[in-house]
Amino acid sequence: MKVIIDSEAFDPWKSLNDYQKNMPQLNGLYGATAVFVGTMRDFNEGDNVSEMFLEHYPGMTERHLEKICQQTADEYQLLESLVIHRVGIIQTNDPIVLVAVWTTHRKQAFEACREIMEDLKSKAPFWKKEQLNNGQNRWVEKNTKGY
Amino acid sequence: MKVIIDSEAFDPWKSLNDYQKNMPQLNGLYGATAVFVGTMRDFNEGDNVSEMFLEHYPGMTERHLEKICQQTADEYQLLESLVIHRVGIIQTNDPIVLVAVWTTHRKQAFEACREIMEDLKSKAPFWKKEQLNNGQNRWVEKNTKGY
Amino acid sequence: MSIEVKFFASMRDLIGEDCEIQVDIIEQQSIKNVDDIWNFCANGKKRPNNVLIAVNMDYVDGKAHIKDGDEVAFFPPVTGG
Amino acid sequence: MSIEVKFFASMRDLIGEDCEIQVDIIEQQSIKNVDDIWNFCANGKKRPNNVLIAVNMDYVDGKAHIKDGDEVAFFPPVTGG
Repeated sequence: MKVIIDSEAFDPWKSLNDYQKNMPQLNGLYGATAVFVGTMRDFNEGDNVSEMFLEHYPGMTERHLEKICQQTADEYQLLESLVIHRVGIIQTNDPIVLVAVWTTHRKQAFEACREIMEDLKSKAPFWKKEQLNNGQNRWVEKNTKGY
Repeated sequence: MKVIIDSEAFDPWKSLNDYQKNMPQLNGLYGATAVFVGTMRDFNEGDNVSEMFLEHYPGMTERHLEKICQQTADEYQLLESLVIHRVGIIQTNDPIVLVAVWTTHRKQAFEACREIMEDLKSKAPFWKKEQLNNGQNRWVEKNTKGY
Repeated sequence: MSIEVKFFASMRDLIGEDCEIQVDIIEQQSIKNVDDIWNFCANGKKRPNNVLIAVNMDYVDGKAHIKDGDEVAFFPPVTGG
Repeated sequence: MSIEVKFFASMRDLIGEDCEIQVDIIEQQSIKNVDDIWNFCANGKKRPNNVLIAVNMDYVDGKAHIKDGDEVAFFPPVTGG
């Protein structure tokens, strides 16, 4: 179980490859891996967005994400989990968030990955400020519904 | 949209990396990627499994998977999708299946990925024959429930 | 003027060595649908209740009619993924 | 003997330049709970209905009591992921 707050761009597929290589004790045990990657689009709510600033609450963010991952691990018998979230200045097409879980069966993997992601979107203390193409910037006021 | 039946071992993270690099026209358009990877465990239904043979119905398998992907693309407004499935002799810890979808919003990504996977598990013509550690082999008779 | 019949996985084991059978429907005029094909090929073996059937790679049921050139396949519940 | 108060994102813009305020609760004996902290720091600004509050990095509501050394944070609905 690992939570990373990253102020540099990350490559989700390389991160998954690296993380999975370091869990040889799970070889043959996991049958299912579910992954979600959120990526920065160049539009939101009808406007073109050129760049974004992602603020977080250092300390509380990590603590909250670790709590979600631990609760989800208990509820869904997760064998492993990985959460990476970008902060700072983010460009179009940059990955913003990665949630990955490893389980024995697929049902648990699908449900746990989605649950972690929904909790993160609704409760983890991150805030997006969008830089619009017209030079203005604005705080994003709410996320789209996940269910 | 791509469906690959692969008789060689594949690396899911490398496959995703390669596939995504070849869709630059979608940069800035997709905000969500959902991925499922099924991996061969070394146990099933209480027995130790050393190796597996995966048979398929050449022609119908590809046709069926392409149909699922097309239907799901229409229903969930998928921007892209990738399905890879191994056939032939498979070793413990080998990836068996990869399903990945790219969408604007996360709800569609989560639901489409799971729907493709459940349809694949219940309808795509693949059959597993397990080689047990005791030297015997057996056809797998059913998959575990996904919901 | 023939039908190609295929058996997969445990259904091939049930039927025997031949996994692909050509059925000449001119000589076998009683063959009208998929059930008839099974009865012709299966040497008296009962068809398991859970068997799946495809004609020309689309799922059908046992009453589906067949015509010259069709490909008919019988196989057990699928277990991929 | 003090409380550290933090404001994030649009809540920091609302309050002004200071994003972290130290409140001395010996000098401010009327401060018992989170609502009192807001009133003390916000220069008369009304607290938006959707504001979220954390004490020592756990979510609480406005009636939550505070004690010496606590860290209190006010922030808008989160928009990560």
